[in-house]
Order: sequence, then C-alpha cells, then structure tokens
Amino acid sequence: MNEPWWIDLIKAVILINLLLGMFAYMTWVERKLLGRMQLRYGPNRAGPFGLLQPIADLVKLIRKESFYPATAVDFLYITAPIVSTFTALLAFAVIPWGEGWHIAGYDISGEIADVPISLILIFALGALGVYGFIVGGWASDSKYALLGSMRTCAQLVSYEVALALSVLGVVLMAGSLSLTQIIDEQQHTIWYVIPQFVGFVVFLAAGTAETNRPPFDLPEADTELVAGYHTEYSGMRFGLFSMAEYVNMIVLSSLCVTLFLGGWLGPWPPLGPLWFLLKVLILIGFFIWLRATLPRLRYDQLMAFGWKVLLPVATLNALVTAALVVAFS
Amino acid sequence: MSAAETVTVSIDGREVEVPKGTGLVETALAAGIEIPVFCYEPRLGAPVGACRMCLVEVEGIPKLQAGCTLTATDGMVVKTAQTSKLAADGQNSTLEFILVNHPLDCPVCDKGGECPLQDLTFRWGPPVTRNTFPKRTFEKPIPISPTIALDRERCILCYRCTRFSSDVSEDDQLVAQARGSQSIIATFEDQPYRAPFSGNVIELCPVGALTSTQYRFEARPWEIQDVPTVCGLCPVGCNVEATTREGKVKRIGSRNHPEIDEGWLCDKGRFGFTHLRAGDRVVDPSRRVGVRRSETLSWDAALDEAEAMLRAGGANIVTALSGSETVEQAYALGRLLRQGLGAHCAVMPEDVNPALDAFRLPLSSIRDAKLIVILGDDPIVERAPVVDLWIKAARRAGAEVVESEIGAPDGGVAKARDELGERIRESERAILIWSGPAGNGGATIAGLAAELDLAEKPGSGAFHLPETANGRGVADGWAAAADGDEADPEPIELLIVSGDEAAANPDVRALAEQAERVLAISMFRSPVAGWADLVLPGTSYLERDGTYVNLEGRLQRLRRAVIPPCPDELAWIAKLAERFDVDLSPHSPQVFAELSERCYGGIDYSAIGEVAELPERAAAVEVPPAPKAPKRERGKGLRLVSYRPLFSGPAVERVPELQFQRPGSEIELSADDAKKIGAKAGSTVQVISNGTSVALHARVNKQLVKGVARIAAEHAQGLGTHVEVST
Amino acid sequence: MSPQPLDSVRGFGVTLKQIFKKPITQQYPEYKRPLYPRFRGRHRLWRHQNGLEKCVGCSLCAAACPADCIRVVAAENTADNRVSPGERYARIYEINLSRCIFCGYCELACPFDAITLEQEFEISEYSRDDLIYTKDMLLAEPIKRVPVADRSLYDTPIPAYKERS
Amino acid sequence: MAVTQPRRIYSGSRIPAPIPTLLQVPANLADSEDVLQVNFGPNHPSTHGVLRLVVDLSGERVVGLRAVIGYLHTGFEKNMEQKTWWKAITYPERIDYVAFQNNELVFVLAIEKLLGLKVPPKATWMRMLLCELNRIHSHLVFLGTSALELGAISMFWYCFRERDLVLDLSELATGMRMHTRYFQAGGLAEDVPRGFEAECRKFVEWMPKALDDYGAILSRNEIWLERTRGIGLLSAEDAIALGQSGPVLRASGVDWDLRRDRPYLAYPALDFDIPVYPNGDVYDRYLVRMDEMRQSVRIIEQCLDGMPEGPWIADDRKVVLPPRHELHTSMESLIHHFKIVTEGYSVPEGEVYVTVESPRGEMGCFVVSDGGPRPWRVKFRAPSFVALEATATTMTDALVADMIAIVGSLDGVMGEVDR
Repeated sequence: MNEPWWIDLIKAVILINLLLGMFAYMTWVERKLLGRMQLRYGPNRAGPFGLLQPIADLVKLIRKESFYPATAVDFLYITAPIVSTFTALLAFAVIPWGEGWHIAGYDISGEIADVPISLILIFALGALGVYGFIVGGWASDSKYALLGSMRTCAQLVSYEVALALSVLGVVLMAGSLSLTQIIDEQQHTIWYVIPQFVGFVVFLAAGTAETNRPPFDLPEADTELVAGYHTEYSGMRFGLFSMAEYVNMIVLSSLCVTLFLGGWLGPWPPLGPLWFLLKVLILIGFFIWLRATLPRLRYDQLMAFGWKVLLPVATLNALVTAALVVAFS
Repeated sequence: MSAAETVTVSIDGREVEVPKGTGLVETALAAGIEIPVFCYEPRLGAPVGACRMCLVEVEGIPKLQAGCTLTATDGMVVKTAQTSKLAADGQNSTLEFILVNHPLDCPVCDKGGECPLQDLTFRWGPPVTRNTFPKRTFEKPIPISPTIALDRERCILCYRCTRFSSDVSEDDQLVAQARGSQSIIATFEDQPYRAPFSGNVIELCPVGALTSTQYRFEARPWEIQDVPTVCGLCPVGCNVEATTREGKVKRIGSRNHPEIDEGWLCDKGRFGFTHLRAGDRVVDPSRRVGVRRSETLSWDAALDEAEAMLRAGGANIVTALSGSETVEQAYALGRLLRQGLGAHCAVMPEDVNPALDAFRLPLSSIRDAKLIVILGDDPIVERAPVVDLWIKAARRAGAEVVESEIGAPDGGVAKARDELGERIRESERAILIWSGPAGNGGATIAGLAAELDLAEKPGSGAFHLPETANGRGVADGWAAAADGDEADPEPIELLIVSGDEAAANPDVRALAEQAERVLAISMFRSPVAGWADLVLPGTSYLERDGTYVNLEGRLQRLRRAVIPPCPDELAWIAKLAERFDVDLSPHSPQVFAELSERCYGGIDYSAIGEVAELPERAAAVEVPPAPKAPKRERGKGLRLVSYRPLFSGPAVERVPELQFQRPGSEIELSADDAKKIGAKAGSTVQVISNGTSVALHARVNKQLVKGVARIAAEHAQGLGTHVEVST
Repeated sequence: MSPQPLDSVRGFGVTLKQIFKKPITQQYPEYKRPLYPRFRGRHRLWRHQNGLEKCVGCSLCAAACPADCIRVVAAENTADNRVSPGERYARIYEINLSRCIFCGYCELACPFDAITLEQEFEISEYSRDDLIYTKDMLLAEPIKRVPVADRSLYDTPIPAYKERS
Repeated sequence: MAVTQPRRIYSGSRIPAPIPTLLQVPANLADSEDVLQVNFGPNHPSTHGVLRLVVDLSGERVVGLRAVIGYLHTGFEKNMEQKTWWKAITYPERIDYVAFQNNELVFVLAIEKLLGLKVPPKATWMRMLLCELNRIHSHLVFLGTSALELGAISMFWYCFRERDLVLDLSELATGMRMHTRYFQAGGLAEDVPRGFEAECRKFVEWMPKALDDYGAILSRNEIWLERTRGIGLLSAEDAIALGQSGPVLRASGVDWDLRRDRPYLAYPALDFDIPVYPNGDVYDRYLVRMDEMRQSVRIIEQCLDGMPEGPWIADDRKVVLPPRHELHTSMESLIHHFKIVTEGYSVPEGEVYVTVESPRGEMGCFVVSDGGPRPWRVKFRAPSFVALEATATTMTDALVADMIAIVGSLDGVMGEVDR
C-alpha cells in the first residue's frame, strides 16, 4: 500500500476508459453472437465485421434528440441515468484484475482500491444504482415507465438478498470480505466454483435478475411495458441507462469470476488480466446465450422464484458451508 | 286501350298480353325476355330485318323468323334463343357470320367497351372461331365529313345510318353501295356528309364503323363519366349527356327526352362543346389600361374594381343579358343590381310574352299533328333544329305542313288567318309555329292561336321559336329578383354586358357608346375586350349548375359537367352581393329555392328530375295587341331578310370541325326576282348595298315573296335593309 | 406433464448449434437471390423489333387494374409521327407504382403483350411523385437488374403470358 | 286494454351476451386510485397490428379490459362491390395478409359456386397444396411472433426461416410471395410450374426437422410451460358460445374442422389427423398449431403424390380468359377477352355462403350476386374477429404478461378483424 495517489488516478482513468470501451464492444459482441445464434450475421456494415458499429451507435445516440416529457420531474429525470452509470462504474474500483506489479520502483496493485470490505462496498453501490432505475422510471411520469420502475424496485430488492446470501459461502470459506484475499485463498486451495457450486448457480441466477438480463428482464420487458423504466428516455440519457446496465453486467461477471472462478488466476502462462478478461467474456457469452434461448418469466413467477427457490437454497448453502467451515477449521 | 285491342302471345312459355300491333321485340321485353337486335330501331321507322340477330322460332313457321319484323298476333307461340336450340344456333351462326370479316380492332376501336356487337357476342355468341382465313380489308378510316370517320371493315351492314339519313333527317346523303359482301356505306359521290343532323349516325352505329373524329381515341367507356345535362346552344333544350374524362368534356351524346328530342341531336349541340377549350378563352379578369392595353387582375382586385364601378354606377346601371345565362344567374344578377343598387334597367335578349303559355304543348305533339302552319321568316332548322325533325316526322305521318311566305309584311299572320283559319279551326290537331324575329316574344302567334281557339283543343297549340337558349328563363329570373320600375337611366353610368351573345348584339354595342364605363362578362377574347373597362371571365352551359327554360316553357336542369377554369358567375356575383349587403348563395340549389318561390310556384330543385316534365297549360291571358310594325324603310332593290344560321355564334366559331357546316355564301331569291335578274340557281350574283358589294351564289326559293331576298346573317354583314342584285 | 429440467436445457443446444451454421440471411445489395421467372416486379413496356411500340393505348390494362393505378391517354398515329403500328398509340402512359399491387392483371389484359411485369423490385423513391412512372421510363431498360432463375427449370414450357410475340 | 307487443325481429338472447366480451372493473376496485388504466395499442410492441386494449391494472393484475378495433378498417368489402368479380379476387387475400391463400380460395369458391363452374382436378389439388403451405406460413408467423412476445427471441428467426421457404415456393408457383391472385374462378391462373414439385419436396423433407427444433426450444421448456399452461382458459362451452373456430376451438377440446366436417376441394381424398387438445389454454393452442403444421406437411406430401395431370383451368370462355395466342387470330376470343377484362363476367343471381378452414378457423364468405358483373354484397366471416371476442373471457384473472400471451394465442390478424 505504498502507491502514490497519482498512480491510482492513472489506473482509474485507464480503467474507466477500458470499461467504457468494453461496454461499447459488449453491445457489439452481444449483437454479433445473438445474430449468429439466430442465423444472422449481426452488425456487419460499419467497418470490418461491423466493428465500428458501437461508434456509429454512439454518434447516433449523441445526435439524437433527447426528448423530455412535459410532466416529468426534471431534476430526478435528468440525474437518474447519471446516478445509475456512476455507481455502476464506481463498483469496478474494488475488483482485482491482476496480481499486482512492481514497476519502476512502485508497487502497483491489481485493483484501484483495495478495500477490506470491498464485497460489501460492491453490494452497497449496486443497491444505490437501483435508485437510478427506480427514480428515472418514476420521474418520467409515464404509466409504462412507472410499471417498469415498480418492477425494478421489487425485483432488484428481492434478488439482492439472494445474491448476498449466495456469496456468503465464499466469504465464509475465504474468511474475508476483501476480494484480493478471496482470490489469494483460491490460489492456495481451489477455485470456489467447485465447493460452492450451489452458491455459484444461485449467484448467476440472481445476478441475471439483478442486471435485468433475460429471462429476468421484466423491468424493461418490451412486449409488455414498451421499454419499462426508460420508455421516456432517448438520446444519450437512454445511452447512459444502457451503459449502466452493461457495466453492471461486467461488474457482476467480474465479481462472479473473482468469487468463484479464481479471478485473474489461470493455469499458464501467468497473464493475470487476460485470464480475467477471458473468464468475464465467457460469462457474458453465457448471459447472451440465455437471452437467445429462454422465454421471459412472468412477474409473479419471478418473485416466487426469488423468494421461494433462490433464497432458501442460498440460505441453506450458507448454513451448510458455515457448518463445514466450523467443522474443518 | 280496350281489351278488344290486345293480343296474347306466348314467349318462352310466358304468356304476355300486349296491345295489338306491338312489335315482337317489345312484346318479348314486356314478358321480361330480351331478343337481341342490331339493326332494329323503332325511331328509324319500319324494321328491315337486315342483321338477322333477332332470329326466333315461331310455332307453325318452319324457318326461323327475324323477330323485329314480326308483330304480335293473338295466340302466337314464340321461342327465343333462350329456350330454342334452333334459334340459339341461328343467332350463333349470325354472329359468327358477322364476325367473319370483322377486324380484330377492339383494342383500337373507339366503340370498344360500349359496342353492341361485343355485348351480344359476349352474351349470346360463340366463344371460339372456326375461321382462319384472312379477313376482308378496306382502306380506313375514311373521313366522310370533318366530324365523322368511317371504317368499312367494321361495318356490319345493318343500314341504321342510311335509314336515318333517308328516313329521319331526310338528307339522303348516306347510301349503301354495291352488293353482297362488297356492300359499303358511302356518301353521295364522295361528298362530305354535310347535314345538320349528321352526328346522329355515330350514336346509331352498333359497331365502330362510324365514329366521331373529335372523340377519336380520346377516352374509353371505363374512364369516363356521363353527366346528364341539357344543351344550351338553342332554345329546344335537347337532353344531352356530357361525357367527361379527367375534367374535360370529350363528347356530347343524346339522352333521349321523348317529348323534346327523341334522342336526336343537331351537330351544333353534338360537336360544339370544344369551344370550352378554345384558345382565346378568358380565364382571368382583366382591366383596360389606357386605350388599347389591358392587364390581368387577381380576383380580389377584380372584385374591388367591380365594386367600385357598381358603387359609382348606382341606379344608373344598364344590364344587357345574353339569354344564355341560367335562371339562377339572371336572378342573382338581378338581386345584386336591383335590390343592392336599385338599378332596374335591363336589355333583354328578346321579348317574352306569357300569352303563349296557354297554348303550350310538348314538341313531340308536332309529330301527331294533322296540320302544321309555319310562320315567320327564318328557316326552322336554323333556329330550333330538332323542331325540323319533328315536322319531317309529321309530314311522313301524313300531316299537312303549310309554310307561309317568307318576307310577308306581317310574317304571314293575316294570310294564315284568312286562308287557313277555317281549316285550322276544324282540324283535329293543328299546330302553329312562329320561326323568326319580330314575333313579339310569342305574342303574335299566341294572338293568332287565340283567335283560332286553339287553347281549348288538346293536341293543338302554338310554338314560338326564340333566338336564345334561355331567353324565357333569364326574363323570369330577372323579373323575380325585384319589382321595381324599369326606368331608362340617364346618363348611363355603367353598362354590364353579360355574356358573349349580348356583346355581339349591335344594340348593346350602341349602348356602350353612351355608357361611362362597361363591365363585360365574356367567355372569349372577343372584340368586347376592346370596349369594356373590366372583363370578367364567363362560363359555358356545360360548366354551370342551374336551370334553363326551353321554348316549350319546360324547366330543365343543367348540371355541371366540368369545373370551369375560373369561378363561375354565381360564385363571384354572390361575393360581390355580399359587399352590397345582399344575401345571396353561391350555390344554385339555394338560389333556385329562393327564386322558385317567386316565379315557379316553389317547386323543388330535385323535382325537376332527369326527364323534366312540361307544366300544364296556363290559363289564357289577354294577348296584347301587336305593337304597330315599324314603318318599313323604303329602298332600292330587294328587301333583305337575314337570319342567324344554326352554325354560327361564338361557340361554333371556335370549333374547327364545324366550319364546313357553316352556310354557303348564298342569296335566296324568289322565282320572279331571279327571272327578272336573270340569275340561275347556283350562278354568282353581285349583291350591292350601302356601297358594299358581295358576290353570292343565287338560289331560288319559291317561298319567298317577290321583292325579298334572304341571306344568312354572316354573309349579310355591311348590307343595308335593301340590296340590289345583279348578275 | 411434469416439469423436466433436462428438457428445458435442450433449447440451449438448438441455439448453440446455429453458431456453427452459415447464417441464412443474405447480404442483400451485394448479393441478389435469383428470382423465379414468374416473379412480378416493376412493369415494362415493349417495342417491336422495328422500334415501334407494341402498346396501342387501348386502356385495357387500366380497365383491368384493381387499384386504378394506370392512366392511358391515346392519340392517333400520323404519317410523320408513327409511334406504334396501326391507328392508335399511347400518348401518355403512366403507372402510379405507389398504388400498384403487382397483381399482374395488366399484363393478362394486354392483347398485344406490350406490358409485362418484370423482375425488378427495387423501386423505392424519396417522393411519391417519383413513383409515377411515365411511358419513357417504362420503355427504357431498367437500370437495376436482378438475376432470374433458369426459366427452363422453373417455369411452364410456354409461360402463359410472358411470351414475346 | 290490449297491449301491443313490439314485433320481435330476432328471437333468442343477444344483448347482454351470456359471456362477457369485456371485463368490468370489480365494484370494490372501481373507485380505487390504485387502478391504473393503460392503453395497450394501437401502437404497442406486443399487439399484432393495431389492436387497442384499454386495460385497467391493479398492480400487475388485469381487472378491466376493453378491446377497441377499427384502426385498420379499409372498407375492403365495400370496395369489392365496386369491382368486377375478376378484379375483386385480388381483395380478399389482402384482408388477412397472413392467410392470404385461404382467403383468396374462399372468395373464388364462392364465385364458382354461384357460377356452377367445374374446376379441373389439377387445380383443386394445387389449391389444396398451396392452402396447406399457407397454413404452415400462418402458423409460423403465429409461433414466431408469440414466442418473441414472450421473450424467446430466437424463435422468431427460426420460424421466419421456414416461412421464407414457403414464400419462395409461393413465388415460384404464383409469381408473388404474398397476395398471389393465383386462384382464379375456374382454376389456376397458370399451370403448375416445372420444378415446383422438386422444390416442394425439399421443403416437405426439411419442415419436420425444423418443427423438432421449435419443439426443443419451447414445448418442454420450463419457463414456456409456466408462461402458457393454465393461462387464458376457454372452456369448450364458452368457445362454442363465443363462436370460436379453428385452433382456438380445437384447443378447447372441440373436435371440429371444416376440412373434414364440411369438406371442400378434395380433402376427403386425403389422410390427415385433426389435432385436438382439451385444456383450452395458451399452451394447447400452441400445441394445436404445432401439430397442424405437421399434418399440413403430410397433406402437402399427399398432394404432391396425387397431383393429377390435365388442364389447370376450366374451359368456360364466358368466364375464363381465352388463350393468349388466339387474341391475334380470333375475333370471338378477342371480344370475350375484352369483355371479361373490362366489364367482367356476369355471375347468376343468387347468394351463397362458402366456408373454408383457414389457419385461423372458419373463414366464411357470403356473397350476393344480382346477376351483374359486380358482387352486390360481399361479407366475410372473419375468424380473427370472432377470436378477439374471446379476449375478455380468456383474460379473467390474468396478469399483464399473460395478456400478451393470450392475445398472441388467439392469433388475430387486424386486417381481417377490421376489414
């Protein structure tokens, strides 16, 4: 912990840009992969293989008129997407993506900030980000958006519980809330996906719901609520919401990789960040695959699934883990 | 009809009772059965059975019979093609035979789609051909006149056209030449078919052999709309159908009002419509600037100008009417000027006298008359052409037609009264017709009829042939607008010239000299533009909605066939009236409703109907004594009687196809005069008057009184009341 | 039917295996699928070999058109202005392709095989007015051409109305 | 004192209908501020076309519902009365643009019935083949869009892949992918093209495999089952009372198919099953349509095997256009051609009601002829319209998301509903 502040700043700048770039290309990957699963090419007009598509989208979003509903609550309407994006980006600060390096006499750690309770921080930020969605939908003063934000509210709050409980096993096994330490523990023992498989599955399911991904994309179910909470958003304000969702997805995948799949660890060669990236991409690919295949759940079924299936399973998993940890320690 | 006079016939197993003497085609129709026909046309006289389309099987007769030539007899048992295989085969063979040489012209032919040959082939004929050899060909198309093209390949030799020519219009100009399959229809020695009714053969032709050159390739039956309206070119008011396509009139067809025209039209009414598209049509208002120049105005500016002129004119306005306005238009103008400004003075196109209404008859009654007496100086065909056909029909039916001498001092009234009076009185159905100027709007003939007690005799009556199409209606409309005294204003501040006929009237021209300013409504850029201060565009009878009153006194509906290129008169008169606080609708139904209360007993616009009814005879009124005839100017040589020919006037002048119909440069001389001068028929004579000399062809007319010569008005220009004729 | 979790997973296999197949969509403006010979695209007016127009302006196509999108105004051929054989030709021939329903009744109706529906289907314009095709446009070779599948493989021996007489 | 009874024009109950066609908000909720009235449609991502549902929501629950139609009213029936019989054939296929071939068939059958025209067997068999292809087309559109609405987005593309094959066949045979006007009074507009059989057999071989794939994605998928089973219930009695027909009726356990029970074309000569499922929910409607597609493939195969040779259109020159080559030689043919094209053939006076089993159910066509060249009155009995009458009944106790599933399962085509 002898990093000067400016190294953190440099890392933060690089990381935010990387994250934004990744968000942009995640949309490309998603469309491309979804396209191939649906017998289409996906975007292939802007640049080779459609690689410039995200940039074209960006240009479009920026140039597009940002309309503004006459009866919207203006302050909240405008700040909601900013809050969501901000918290989503912030959460990535504590996720370790490398072992740490020693360059030019400085020790550079593999994350921006190594906080001892980083896991709790992430959950806290995630919970804050939800406000963006809820408030945005409410402030739009549209019935569809209101329904969307109601759903967001209920869905994210419910699944937050299951999500938190699902990682309890990992925390118990690692004995720490610090993500770096959890990875260290995995380096010594085994990737937690094996002992904590149940937790992993619950985490994935709850995470999908948490990030509004199909089949749990009810807050923005287009065929029911037009576009859910962001029905009344357009242009870059919509872009920010979209960014928040995708960054959330990246954060969640990263968290999943960190907690269950050994983070930046890899068999060989020791290319920490690349392994990390690869695992994240695989997870994202899995999310896309889900979207390509499954129909959407109904709202009450979603809630029932969260409370009646995921929560008990996660709780049980945590209890059993706790018991085993106590027994073997 | 009493029961004794009916016969019972069985057609296709249906019993039908018809009056004795009914043709089999009509009998079948009464039974609800159609016998297809080509050549059969009752209006053309006796059936000829030329086409054999109407073959029927009659019980007791071994061979198939032409149905159209048979009359129903009691107990007759007939089988048409619908039930008789034999008759059907006969018809099929007939059609096949007709089609052997019929060219494959349907896509090109103007008749395609409204062609009886197509219809009957499709409905009754064979679907396939057995003939593969080449068809007979002729040179085609042959223009038999500038208005009619003849295609001999298409002709099926039904002889409808030649029968019309010889039996109806009696011009005998269309004939069938050669025999058998080589028969062709031709005009006499390849002369153009020049007759006032030539166009009717186009409508009669059941195939596309005789077609109109004006309509040639212009439209197809599925692209057109037919607007039922009334011809506005002469006082007869024939019922016509204006065929329009894409907002343009393409042709005029007959609509057969059995009491007025029986489906015949004169060539003026049929072909005259192209004046709508004349090159010199006025479409924008214009104002005179300086002496010779004129500038076009916007409508707003024109109305401002007109308002200013009217305000300046006040009560000192004289209105000259044409007689071609609709009743509504005359009424609207009257409301504006008489109620809005108190300007009651109008120059009417001609006199109208209500006394004639007591002797009212439908025109068709001429055909049934026993005795017809024609008075006046003008040829009937030139004034009201269809009346001429009725008279011809009457003559064929055995009526006696007495034409008075032309040029008699009183139009022949005295002579008729003295020489024919008794016979007219005794005759079962006698009809008097006045054809010419100076009839005092019918008062003269009404006076004679009253004297001869025709009012009480049904079938007897009197007609006065006016000069203008709607003179009566215009007088009605103007009179209904207000009841104010007509005082000659002095000085004339403003002269309003309504329409081209009024503008062409020399009296109106003379008035214009006295008037301060002149406002003219004109369809064409005629000379009136030179002496009018403001010219507003006018519209034609095909472009207006409204009503016309024909020479019988029958109120008929005029329907707008096409939208005029400018607002119609009613529209801007209403606008102008608004500025003078006169409440006037721009829509003719409302205007009519208003004026109908005042002069037509409140009848409804919709009650006039497609086929207008003739009002009942009016009660006899006191016929005013004829005003004393103005003293005849005495002059050297022969007294000149000039008449306005049928093929003249602003509309005809703008139809190039009709120019060949304009009267030849002829002078009619009495036999005595001709002998005296030494002019033979057809020889050229010099006609001198007022220092003008014209070379004309002489023609001898035995009806002319000695000392009188008759010349069509357009050849009599510049001539005085008396002419000297020399060889 | 009881819930069978494994059956739910079968769908994943279906979606996954598509990745390894060639996509079925076509790269349209670059690649144009051959159309079948009977395809009814934009109209074409034809000329005889001697250059005269086959159309005589008979308006049968206009009569047959259920959408009333054809306007024909005919005129007479003269010695110095001969447009078609025979007496009559189409002075104006317009098809409003924004109304046309491509039913092909016009080519059925035409007694002279003057109008046929050809393979061109790329007829979008920015303005509706531009979709009114005049006679000259209909007589001209289409600018955009679309491949046509082998007629001998896919059509009746004598196509009922695509015959060029 | 005598009381004059008003003359009853119609016996039997009419209004109020025994089964509600709209859902009233329950009294205890009527004044509640918690009830949110939302417009679903006429422009909404989930409605097929321009159906507008005015929905009262209490939370996610649908407590009131009213369907508003008419946004796509185009006056087809009145338009047809202005066109000749020949030209009117192009209209019905545009009424239901998904089941175009069946709609065209019903009108053509009506004309032929009025005319008493004999249709050659080849035309009949080809008509059956195309109608079954069209049924597959229609069901594929249903399947793709309903699955898309429930979130299974890939299904849409898979279904449209096969739909495109059907449309290719349609283009091959008729010249148009949709709205073919291939059926003419008397038979077919043209002969069956060379190469059609081979292409069609390829499709017949391929289609069952594709159906297996659809089944793999949906039929046993837990989420799909959750979303569709027990949703949108319609009992057999209600279905009959509401006049339902087609798959909606058969999914309610009523074994009724016009192809078998009111045979037309040559269906009696074919061997096929009629799928019937008893539960009357969204899932059963889905299953009926899936099974029908398989049966249609069977029928197509039999049609290909049994396609007779011979002429493809009747030889009645007063109705059928004459052969083109005769137009240059035969005056009679030219006149008949001219008259049929411009004025149209006349159809004897009378009225008929003809039905076919369209993919959506009983497609009926009532035609009155006054003996002239134009229909005097045309009226379609549109199965979509009738299906929509069941909206309220099936929507009892539904959630918002169910509403989407139910509307999709009724498979209304708004063009046909509004006409």
